[in-house]
Amino acid sequence: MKFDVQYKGRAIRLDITSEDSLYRLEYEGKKIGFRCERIDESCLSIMIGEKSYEAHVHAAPPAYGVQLQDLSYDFEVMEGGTGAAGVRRGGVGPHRITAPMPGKVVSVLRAPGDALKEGDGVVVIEAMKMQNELRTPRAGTLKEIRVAAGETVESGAVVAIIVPAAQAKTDAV
Amino acid sequence: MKFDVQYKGRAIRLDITSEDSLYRLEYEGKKIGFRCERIDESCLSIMIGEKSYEAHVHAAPPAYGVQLQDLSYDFEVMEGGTGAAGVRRGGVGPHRITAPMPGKVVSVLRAPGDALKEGDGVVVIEAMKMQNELRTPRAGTLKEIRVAAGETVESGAVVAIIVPAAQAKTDAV
Amino acid sequence: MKITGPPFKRILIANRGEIAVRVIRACREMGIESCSVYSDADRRALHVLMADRAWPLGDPVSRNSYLNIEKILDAARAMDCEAIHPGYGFLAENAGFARQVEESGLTFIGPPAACIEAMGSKTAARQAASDAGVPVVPGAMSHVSEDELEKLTGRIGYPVLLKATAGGGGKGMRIVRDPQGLDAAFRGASSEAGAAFADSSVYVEKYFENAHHIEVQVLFDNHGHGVYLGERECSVQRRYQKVLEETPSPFIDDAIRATMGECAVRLASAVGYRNAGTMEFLVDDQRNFYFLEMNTRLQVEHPVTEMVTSIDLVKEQIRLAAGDALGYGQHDIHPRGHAIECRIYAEDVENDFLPSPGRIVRLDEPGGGPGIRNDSGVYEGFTVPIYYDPLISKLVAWGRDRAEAIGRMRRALREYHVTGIKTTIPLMHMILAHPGFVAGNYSTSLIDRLTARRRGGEHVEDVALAALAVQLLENRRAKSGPASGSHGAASAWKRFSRAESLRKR
Amino acid sequence: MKITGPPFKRILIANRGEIAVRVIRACREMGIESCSVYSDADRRALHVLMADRAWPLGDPVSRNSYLNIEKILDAARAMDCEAIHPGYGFLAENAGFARQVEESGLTFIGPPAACIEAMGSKTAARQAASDAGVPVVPGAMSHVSEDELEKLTGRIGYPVLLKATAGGGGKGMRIVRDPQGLDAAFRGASSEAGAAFADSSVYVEKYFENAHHIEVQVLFDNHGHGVYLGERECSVQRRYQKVLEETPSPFIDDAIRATMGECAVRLASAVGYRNAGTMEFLVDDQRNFYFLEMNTRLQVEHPVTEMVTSIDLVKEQIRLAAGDALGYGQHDIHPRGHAIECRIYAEDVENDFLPSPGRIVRLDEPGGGPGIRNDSGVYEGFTVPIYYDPLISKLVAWGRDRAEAIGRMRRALREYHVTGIKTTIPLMHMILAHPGFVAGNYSTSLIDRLTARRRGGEHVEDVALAALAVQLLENRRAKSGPASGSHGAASAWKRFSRAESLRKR
Repeated sequence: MKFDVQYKGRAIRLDITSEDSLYRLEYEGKKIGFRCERIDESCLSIMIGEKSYEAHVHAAPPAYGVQLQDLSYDFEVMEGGTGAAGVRRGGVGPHRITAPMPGKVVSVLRAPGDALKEGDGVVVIEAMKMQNELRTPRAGTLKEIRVAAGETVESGAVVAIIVPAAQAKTDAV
Repeated sequence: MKFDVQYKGRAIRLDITSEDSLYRLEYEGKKIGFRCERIDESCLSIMIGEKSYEAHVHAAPPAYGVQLQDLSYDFEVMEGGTGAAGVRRGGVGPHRITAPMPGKVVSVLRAPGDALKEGDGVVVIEAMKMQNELRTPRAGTLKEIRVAAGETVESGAVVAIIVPAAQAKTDAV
Repeated sequence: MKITGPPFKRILIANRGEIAVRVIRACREMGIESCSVYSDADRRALHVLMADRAWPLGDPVSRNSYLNIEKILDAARAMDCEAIHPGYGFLAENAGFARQVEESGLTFIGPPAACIEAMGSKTAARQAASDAGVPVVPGAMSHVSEDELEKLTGRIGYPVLLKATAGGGGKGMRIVRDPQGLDAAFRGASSEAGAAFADSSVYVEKYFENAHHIEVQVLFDNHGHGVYLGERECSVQRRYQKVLEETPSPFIDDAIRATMGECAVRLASAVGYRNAGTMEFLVDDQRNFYFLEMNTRLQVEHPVTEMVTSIDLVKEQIRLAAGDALGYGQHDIHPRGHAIECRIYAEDVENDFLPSPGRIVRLDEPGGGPGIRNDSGVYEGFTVPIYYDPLISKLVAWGRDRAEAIGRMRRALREYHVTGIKTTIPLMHMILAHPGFVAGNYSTSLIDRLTARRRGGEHVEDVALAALAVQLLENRRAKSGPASGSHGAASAWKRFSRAESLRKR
Repeated sequence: MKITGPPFKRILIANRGEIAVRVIRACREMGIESCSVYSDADRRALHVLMADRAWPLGDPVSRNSYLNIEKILDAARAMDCEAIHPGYGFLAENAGFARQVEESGLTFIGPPAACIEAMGSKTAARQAASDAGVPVVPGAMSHVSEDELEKLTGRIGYPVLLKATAGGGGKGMRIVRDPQGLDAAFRGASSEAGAAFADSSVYVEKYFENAHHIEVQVLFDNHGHGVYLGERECSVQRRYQKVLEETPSPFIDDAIRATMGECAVRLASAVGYRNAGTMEFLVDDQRNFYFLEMNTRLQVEHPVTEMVTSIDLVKEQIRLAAGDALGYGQHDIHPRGHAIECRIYAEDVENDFLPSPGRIVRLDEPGGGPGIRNDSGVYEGFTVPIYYDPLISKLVAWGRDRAEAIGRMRRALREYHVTGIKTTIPLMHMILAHPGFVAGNYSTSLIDRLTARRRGGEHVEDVALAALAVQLLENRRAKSGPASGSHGAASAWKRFSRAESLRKR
């Protein structure tokens, strides 16, 4: 089976096959044979030859984290072609500002219709005594605010939608 | 809902009702109101008034264990009238000797047809370097041996069936 | 340590998280009943689960629960408590709270309200230190106006640090490196201080680059006897917040250690201090030390002192609050070996330390082998709430010497696995691998000098990709399998293990 | 403790379970690669998961895997190891194994094969002790015939204890209280010894009622320098198996302690001992002590010594095996405080200590707060195999004095929760609550004197029934619910928490 993965800006195609606990992984021209046993929900025991590795995988699609020895790896997986990963990198369509962490909306700084410069703050979210200002990465017009002060939001929730400057003009009455 | 429970030879009928996290238990004329939240698969947080208890329940029907503070409680629950609990206490029918622990059959001491006195050893099981001789609690005739030396058995597996002396005679040709 | 019956019957712990658990443990060891309080967000929290009694405070927002003095005093009365332990944070340094506790006829496990008040003003504390002959950082001895500020900075020289008189937690602080920036910094610090502490007054101190933050633990009984219990090196900081602490400090020698300790005891005596407290000092690169401030409570990093002195600081706090005499003197204190503490926060190191509350899916905590202690406030399956401090545990390692303590800490960090939320464990790995840290040659600028990323061997990256690929493969199979579910591999594993556990019976 | 580079590059650990994990931890702290071996039953065992390398041994049955010398030497060669640590049990006291390891050009982390051999014969060890001027229990100095037995028992007086010359683990032992029972006991002991050790020879010793088993830890380098590291009180036993150990012994005083220590060092010197070893003594109710036997390996209970001396015995074993000098003398050893170890076995206390292997459904292990260490060999979800020793972990508590250690152990035991298998945790609660134990006034008969059951307050029984009722209620509801399953409440909880965790994203 094949999977497309982003790792530090590098696009990697993984090709994995298995038979019982024996696996074969191909990527970037490398071929790796290994044995693997699932220990629990997040932990895998992987052996390459006699080398033994305890890997802890955290799945929060499209983000996947792997903890290994004293290192952490963060991957982004393109599932089904158009994952959230694609959206986040933006295109020419409307841009969604999402909450990077669960938290409480402390204040909404702008109102729908406001013109925004790149980097303008839109909403302030607080979690664990830390306030985080969510800014727009692109100039445009604030089309929609989906949260109100005092509300609790989950990580990844869409808090605002911005229409690019060009598109905003054509939309404008 | 009502449940019949054995505790140290004492038969207790529990009658429990709930609404959200509020519970009401009646048994032996006592009425106990409490709040309860499930913490995980085995752990419950119980509060009676402001008193807080962490209870760990292990379910291996019909046996249930509850760990609480520095104490352990072992219960046997009669589910659906004829639980294993009934069988174990025996009646006049055939008696089944079951493995009290998972283990490996080290040796089979008797053969089908053998006459057995109360307390005669029938099968030896080993687990964790400890050998355990399974004995018949009643006199009778060994009707069937269901295991062979070298086999692995699970806890509760039937290893032998004994027919009471009286019944054995009528069964005998 | 011979105790003839517990000093109190029942103690209320006006806190949550790992420090509430820490106090519960001390109570349990002493035969005292522990009473927790909890907000609606904490019904399933560990400090509620472990306590003997627990009382609800309602609204998760701190000012309506853990900071609500009336509710907490009501809880103490309702549960018939004799004393209140405030932990750290929340109401721990609120003199009004301490006073109300005492006026309610309960014992406040900490210093007298007057001491909290006196040390609460940073300038008053500086003045007290100076009066006691303890060196203070050059600068103002009381809050300054904009005019006074200019004169003073001219005298002490740039760079300077503006600080809030009522300050704490890095709020209202500004480093100023030249006269041009002074006005703006003053206004900024002043308004931030006003917003944070309802007191906009600021003062100024000389700012030292590459300084060390070293603090001294003191312990005083109600009869005027006190000792210092060595120092803690707290220079590994990020945005003025401590990240890792150790004792002894690799930076100072026995002579400075003793002098700092004597200064701390002298100052505590001078202000009539009681119970546990900490004097914070700034040490410059010439090893001159200056009093910074006093923390009139237990510190987060108290375990490193416990590891080397063998003294259980929380039990001592309780015992001393009950009026017991200290029972030992300075010459009975013989710290042994070396201890390091890593603060494990629910924060995303790779993402600018964004808070990472949420459900802990899987948790393996170190606690085995020699010299390891993990003071945790969470458990597997617990949902870390969004409302409170992100500290989830303090991992402590002890060794006969610093090298052994570092080896053990590294080993223990490798045994620490959290999935579901992000933690600062990766940051700790980076610090423990940093040559400057390993050599004991670091200052408050250490964190900035960390290389953002390390790379494992080529092989290790292969294994990370292998683990990811197995996970994705299992997810895909679980989705296309007969008992489909969106949960993927973990769900498949659960079904498997359940089937197996049923089969075993 | 200053180590300039690890003494070995790679060590093979010829063991499993908690002791293999213990050695892995020591290796990791020293920068040594750890290599595990595992039977088919242990592919998912913790010692495999944690090791840097792992090698399969096949068949779960010990004699075909962990006891198979050829396979283990092959594994060491294949993984290019420089040394082998045998742990305890399995091949740890097999002189032939030690010899073959050495002949393969590897280092055996333990004493020379000749020492293992000399001490393997209980009567030869008695003779060596006697020659070194160490008191031995009155009785035979070599194995006895039935005729000799009668004469000897007549001289030393009843009761006597028959023991296997090649003995260990309580096998081939018989207490004889009068001449009538002697013949039958001799034949019984002899045949049991023959079956267990392929050596039916037995000897006889005076039997002491209410005796104490106290052992002394020694540590010797390859250059003839050695020290003793205090004693361990091991009198809490069940069927000659240790259950709980502590140090120092509450039964002896400093003078006897020093004399026993000196005896232990003298005997070890006399037999040319190297590395870590333990002298077992029997102490009668008059505090006369007698050498019993020597264990030429690490003891299960070594952590209590580590806790009070601060010396990491496993690291010392490795370092000394590499030829390092001890580097300290008897006068540098200053034990501090008190330590207790509880052996947590997978056994059903309520059911005559029947083994209880199986899947660990939920596991909360203590490891927080001061003075607690849990050396575990298992994890949540692990299936404890039927093939091996039932020891799943060793819980250790340290305190400044015995009372504090007991308080901490009790507290930690309350934080220890295992479901899925039965453990000896309830037995430990009973021992720690026993007045004789608390007073430090107990001997080997303690376990028999435990009241079989304690009762909680009336209220506690209510809560136990409440917990049971909630569980049954949830089971019933889960069964009649739409997504029916035989797993009941836990399954419902899993669905709930899964749904919640998805919702949180």
